[in-house]
Amino acid sequence: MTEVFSATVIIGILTSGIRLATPYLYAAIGETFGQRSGVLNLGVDGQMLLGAFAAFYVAFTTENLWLGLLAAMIVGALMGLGMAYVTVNLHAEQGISGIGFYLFGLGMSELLFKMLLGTVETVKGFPITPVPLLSKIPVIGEIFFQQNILVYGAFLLVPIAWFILNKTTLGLKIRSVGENPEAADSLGVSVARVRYFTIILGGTLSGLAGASMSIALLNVFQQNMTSGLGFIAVALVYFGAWRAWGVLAGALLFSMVNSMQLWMQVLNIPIPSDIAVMLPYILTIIVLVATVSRVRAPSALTKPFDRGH
Amino acid sequence: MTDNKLPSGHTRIDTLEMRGITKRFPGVIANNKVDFNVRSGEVHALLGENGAGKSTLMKVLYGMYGPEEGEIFLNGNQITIESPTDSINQGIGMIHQHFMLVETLTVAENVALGLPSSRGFLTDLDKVSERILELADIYGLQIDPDAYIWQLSVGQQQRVEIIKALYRGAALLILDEPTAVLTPQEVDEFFVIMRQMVADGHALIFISHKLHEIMDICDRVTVLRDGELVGTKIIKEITKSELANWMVGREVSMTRELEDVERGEARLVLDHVSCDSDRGTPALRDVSINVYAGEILGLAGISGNGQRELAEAVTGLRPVTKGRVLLEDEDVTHFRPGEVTERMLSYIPEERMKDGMIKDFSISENMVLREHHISPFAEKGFLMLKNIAEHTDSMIQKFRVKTPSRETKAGSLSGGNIQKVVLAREISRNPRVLLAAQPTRGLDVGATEYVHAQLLEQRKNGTAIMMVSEDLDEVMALSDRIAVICEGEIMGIVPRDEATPQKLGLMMAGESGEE
Amino acid sequence: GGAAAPEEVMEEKPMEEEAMDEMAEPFKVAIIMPSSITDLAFSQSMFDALLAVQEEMGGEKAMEIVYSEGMFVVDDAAAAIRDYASEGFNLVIAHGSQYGSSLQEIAPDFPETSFAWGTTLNTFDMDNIFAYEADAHEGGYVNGVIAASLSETGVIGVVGPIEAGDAALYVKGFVAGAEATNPDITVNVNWIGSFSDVALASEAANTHVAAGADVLTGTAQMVVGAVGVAEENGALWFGTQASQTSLAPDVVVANQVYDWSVALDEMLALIAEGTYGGEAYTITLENGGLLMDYNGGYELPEDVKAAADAAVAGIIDGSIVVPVE
Amino acid sequence: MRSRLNSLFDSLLPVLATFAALAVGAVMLIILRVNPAEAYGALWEGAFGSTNAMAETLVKATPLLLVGLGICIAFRASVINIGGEGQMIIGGILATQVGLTFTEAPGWLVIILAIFAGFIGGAIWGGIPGLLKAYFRVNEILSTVMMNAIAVQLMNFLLRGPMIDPAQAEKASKIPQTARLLDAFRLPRLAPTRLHVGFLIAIVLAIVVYILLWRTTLGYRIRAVGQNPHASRYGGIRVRRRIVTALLLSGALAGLAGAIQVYGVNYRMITDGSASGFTGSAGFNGIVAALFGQLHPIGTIPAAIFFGALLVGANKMQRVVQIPSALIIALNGLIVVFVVSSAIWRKRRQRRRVSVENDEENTLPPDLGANVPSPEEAQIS
Ligand SMILES: Nc1ncnc2c1ncn2[C@@H]1O[C@H](COP(=O)(O)OP(=O)(O)OP(=O)(O)O)[C@@H](O)[C@H]1O
Ligand SMILES: Nc1ncnc2c1ncn2[C@@H]1O[C@H](COP(=O)(O)OP(=O)(O)OP(=O)(O)O)[C@@H](O)[C@H]1O
Ligand SMILES: [Mg+2]
Ligand SMILES: [Mg+2]
Repeated sequence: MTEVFSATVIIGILTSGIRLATPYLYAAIGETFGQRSGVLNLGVDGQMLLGAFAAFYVAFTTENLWLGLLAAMIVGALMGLGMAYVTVNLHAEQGISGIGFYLFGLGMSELLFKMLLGTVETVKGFPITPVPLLSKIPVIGEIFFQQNILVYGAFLLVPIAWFILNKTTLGLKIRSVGENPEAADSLGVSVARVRYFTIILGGTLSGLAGASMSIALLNVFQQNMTSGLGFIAVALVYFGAWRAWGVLAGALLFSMVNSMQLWMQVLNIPIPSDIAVMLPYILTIIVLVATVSRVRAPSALTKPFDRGH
Repeated sequence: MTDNKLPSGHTRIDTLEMRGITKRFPGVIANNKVDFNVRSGEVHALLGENGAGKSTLMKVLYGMYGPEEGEIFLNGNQITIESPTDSINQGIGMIHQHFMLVETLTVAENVALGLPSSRGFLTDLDKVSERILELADIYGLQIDPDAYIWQLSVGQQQRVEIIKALYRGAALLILDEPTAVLTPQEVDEFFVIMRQMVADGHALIFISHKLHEIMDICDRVTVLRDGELVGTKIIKEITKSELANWMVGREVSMTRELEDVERGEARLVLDHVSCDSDRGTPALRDVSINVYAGEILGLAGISGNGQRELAEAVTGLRPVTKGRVLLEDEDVTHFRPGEVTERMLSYIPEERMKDGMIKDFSISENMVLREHHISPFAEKGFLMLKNIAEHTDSMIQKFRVKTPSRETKAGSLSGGNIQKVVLAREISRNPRVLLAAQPTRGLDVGATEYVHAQLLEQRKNGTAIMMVSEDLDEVMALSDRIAVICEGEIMGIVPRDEATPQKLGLMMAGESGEE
Repeated sequence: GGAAAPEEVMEEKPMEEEAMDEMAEPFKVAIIMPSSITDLAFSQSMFDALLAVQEEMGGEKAMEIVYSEGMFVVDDAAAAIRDYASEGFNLVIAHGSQYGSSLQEIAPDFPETSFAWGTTLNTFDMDNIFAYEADAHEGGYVNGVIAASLSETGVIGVVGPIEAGDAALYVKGFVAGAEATNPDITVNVNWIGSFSDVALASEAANTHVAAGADVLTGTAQMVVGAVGVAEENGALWFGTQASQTSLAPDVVVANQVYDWSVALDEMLALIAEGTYGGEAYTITLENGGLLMDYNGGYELPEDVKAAADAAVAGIIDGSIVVPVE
Repeated sequence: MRSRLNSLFDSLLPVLATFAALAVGAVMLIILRVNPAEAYGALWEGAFGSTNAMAETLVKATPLLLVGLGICIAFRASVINIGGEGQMIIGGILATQVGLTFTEAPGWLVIILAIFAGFIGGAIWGGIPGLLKAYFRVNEILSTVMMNAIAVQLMNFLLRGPMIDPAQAEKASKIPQTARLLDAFRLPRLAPTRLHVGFLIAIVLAIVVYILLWRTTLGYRIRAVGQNPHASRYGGIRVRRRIVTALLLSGALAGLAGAIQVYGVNYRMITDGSASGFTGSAGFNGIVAALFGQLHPIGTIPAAIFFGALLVGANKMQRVVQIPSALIIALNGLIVVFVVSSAIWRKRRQRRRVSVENDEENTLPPDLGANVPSPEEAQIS
């Protein structure tokens, strides 16, 4: 029995770790863009919920998953637009407006769910799409290449985000706006435009994060189905020290430990379930302590930019 | 129409005129109906005391501040400038008094920021680096394009600012105190660049508190006082002392005689001290210096050669890796900054905005940064606000800090007035040992004179003073002895009467001054 | 025989019925729920029962129902309870064991108002508090019996929120039923530490599947995602609290459905008599408060159905005692 | 007179913003076929309509204020404490344990001990992220979010096991709750409502925190560290210790809020598996209250009451017009966004006002100092 388990367990932990990491990746990479440009968005969870609902509802009524995906992105982008207007134009305190948007998304998604659906329904979500050839590789193929398309998307996002942030002029602008908006502004970089871009992008990706749950991984919508996942995603940005790869490491660590604790319970390892559930949180902190990072937050994070006074 | 193009391809700005500019800040009118104009082929000096409104006027021109009133005309046509993007598009560039650099980016990235890239969406940092090296070569500004800004000394950062401006090749360039942190040699090289640019048809606006620089390079000068225009004159028609007089409203004496003061015991002893830089590389190598009561020891050197680290090692801000620091015979090598402070060591840090004061604190709060916890400013853990207020008021008066009130946020003061707050705090405690890094950088002539007087006063009182400065004139004018530092090593210590600019210059460049 | 009670009461008390009609004052019920009325679980089970009772009594004219959902903040619930009571509601139901303390506090101030709470049997010895509870382990046991009979791999997975209360009770019953049917069966239980984390619940189900489970069950509102996982992997699903058949018509075998109307009917009868509380009700298989709801779309083998029926009968007649300690 | 009117307008600004948000909410209500007037009438009624309503509002405001005070301290040190939920829980647990342990002791003593225990519990839960930040550079947003989750699970574990009500331990359906505290241990009530002395404690603490931040050297240091750690270190301030102090105090106040919730409202700990069942999300909403109060302890008092009123009134509104609770949550979100956005008008007005006043000043004789020659001292002029 135990022999069978060891291989199964490892594959199991990795596969479900990867699935669990998916929404975190979308949301946390989106948040990374925002924070790199100096905006802390605590409303991620709300954006995810509204995105999840939009995706689900559109997919449910039109039976077209891609339309659902689009809907989630649009809704996320709109939430981002609101956040951008409030923080960039109105200089509202970022943390608190994020909480406001979180509450709005939390409530609105449930309200719409009640009005439009009334009860929990299911959709046929994105199916598992094995990657040709790669999925045939033993073990690895099973873990990485037999997932649904939104899972692949999340992991592809990491190198893309890294590339945009570090290799493009846009990335240069984003980084400088988050670090020293006065300097960027003095060189003709529009701080507002850059921040609008990153916040809306962040919202779009949060919407996708929600969609990855409601029409790819779980295929249901329920009120508050993210249960604070968006806040963990924000925390993971700090774990990853505002680097795409770091965020990936954080998301994987957190998710893997989470799936490991599920396995621990299944394997009857005698620790109380509550303590097992704590593990991902504790380990995330311990790893950070062990790998003392010297990177500091973008200097302008949470600071509104106001030229001319 | 090629003759209104500059070599860089920009369209020349024949005339630029600002009319009736008014800009207010809470409690201050920084510019009050100021007229100003500059034309192609001239260096136009903008002169005025600290807080006169020079930077503000230039920031209005550059689009960083929106003025309440006023108009701007370019080549006779009225233009609107609402953001730096507008001014950049009009061919205006600016080197800022407080650097506009992104610390976490490299030099090349800072230069490339905001510019179109030859690779479209992708950055072309290799190309930019190449061009930076070219420019550095042409203008004698040594700089490593791949270095991060936070790794650079203030002087090096100033060079990056200059390169940034050169790289962009504006038709009208505003230079807000670019020479404040350059060495005399660098200033000379910089003037060569400026002359070249003027000859090419650029228009330059130059702000500096060093009158000889203005006499040297400028064609016309406009003087501001308290936000008001005093007037504009042609440099050739005015002398340096007239200029000082005109600006301050009275005579200013620039040369000083050192009074004879009995040299006392060695108050500060550095005994074979080594320490590392922020980057983890050795910054100080085996430095041994004594500073005696009643003397001013000048520490000359090009910025970035370990001066900052030396001061921080002494003040407990930076761990000492080898050797000992003795303060009045007490070993303070591994003391915390607070413990060093308690032993009456004062330190005027070079980067005062970052290290020396808290921008969002009021002037009074900044005034007691070091002594907020001791009598008379605190009793039993409670702040004595009345005493703090009285002390601050007297400091504001004594040092003539230009501010609406003592409750004004320190960060909203003009560059020079920020300095005064720090100086007032450090000097007024009558320290046993005073470390002063670039104490007069950015101060107007009147203020410089006052600070010098204060330093000499302290010297007379028996304080041991170490003055770190790149300004050789200043070092030679005030120091009893001059130590020269290069790459973290002391090249030698020269008595005042043996010091010549040539000799010091050679030592600063790394030649040993052993006698 | 609980179901017949209200009619008897009505017959015995024609005077009161008349009086009610004259004033046209409907019977006013308020309910406070931690989750939402559409959670396909605990909260919905009570709300549906209320609607059923309302229907039975003659619609909105006879009975007015108001609700406060999403009252997970105990303190807010307390305010709601007090508020309803002071507004003259006849029956205030605090549908969550976390509300007990508040009720104990408030009830003495409103002797004319009837309160009910669950799941518990504790009326605090007050004569205006009813208590109610579901013997969730009974249906759990029956589900377990069927599950063990249908499992081919011999591994069953359970997804629960936190190991306490109603959920713990159901799981204990389920495990007992499965083990009684097949002593060699492995029942893996995963407590995910949350009532709302749909993602983790469904990943727990995935874990069970990967560990070889071909039959799954789970309790509380966050399992909706787990049902989908069962469906995707062709594993069978057993629901509880409310019917979850609609979520995965192909794989849901059976649900234990709570029908609180049994308890409600009795409470209403007593209230009509002027007894405002002091009684505790348990819905069980025996009294019809717990119903085994089979998915018509799933063809349950005859012998398994027979075993299930035997379990139900055994529990009702007492020959099977579900161990819950 | 004009300045009086101005500051009146400023203090009314959040209220106006709230009205604006409610107007948007009215549209949603109309869509839901609910009469907004009736709904908002109920909201007002629920928050301020009676003595009881007002008492409920203040009861609700109490933990918001306490957490908010902690947030004032932390944010002034530039430490973003999102760990209020966890800190409240641990404070609540420790305080409860005191009441369960010392059943023989006099009530006043147990209450004092419990408040102290809550303080300590929160301090521990805030201090850990503080230490992690100061000495291991672990970002506090991350650690406090994680610590919240850990606290919830710890609470679930304790209430299911070691601390479970002995009466529940014997039952099949073990409700995860502690035994109820003795009646003697309850916080005394003010008036015959649910309002308890915890509210007064919070008000007093607001003044204490104000004094701490602006009248003591410790407060000076905390603020200095928050504004500029470099300059603070240079000024002799022990930066890392002050970061720990700030988070510790912040956590302690949240822990105190937890203790007061137990002894003033719930009289026991009980878990529904999440944090908010116990905290009512005060750990989060306290942040909002503090920021509404502009991170000023005294400003946080009306802000907490305002927010408390909103929460209490919204619940009443849900009851009266029977709308889904979700609408209330969404509406709260809107109000938060609107109020926080309205701050810009206050800032703009302040700026305009100062320059106008400055104009007036300029008609006065110019500053004396500028004209007085001082030949003796070579003064800067
Ligand atoms: N952002 C600001 N907010 C408020 N007041 C300001 C601001 N910038 C400048 N001021 C005020 O405006 C006045 C003019 O400042 P400015 O920086 O233009 O002086 P300056 O002539 O450049 O002086 P310095 O030689 O010291 O650099 C000063 O009194 C200063 O306090
Ligand atoms: N921002 C910083 N950058 C570099 N080094 C630092 C910084 N902050 C602290 N240190 C190092 O840590 C030492 C202690 O710093 P500080 O006095 O601020 O901490 P503290 O509050 O005294 O903490 P403790 O005494 O518990 O170590 C300093 O001497 C310095 O070496
Ligand atoms: Mg200036
Ligand atoms: Mg220390």
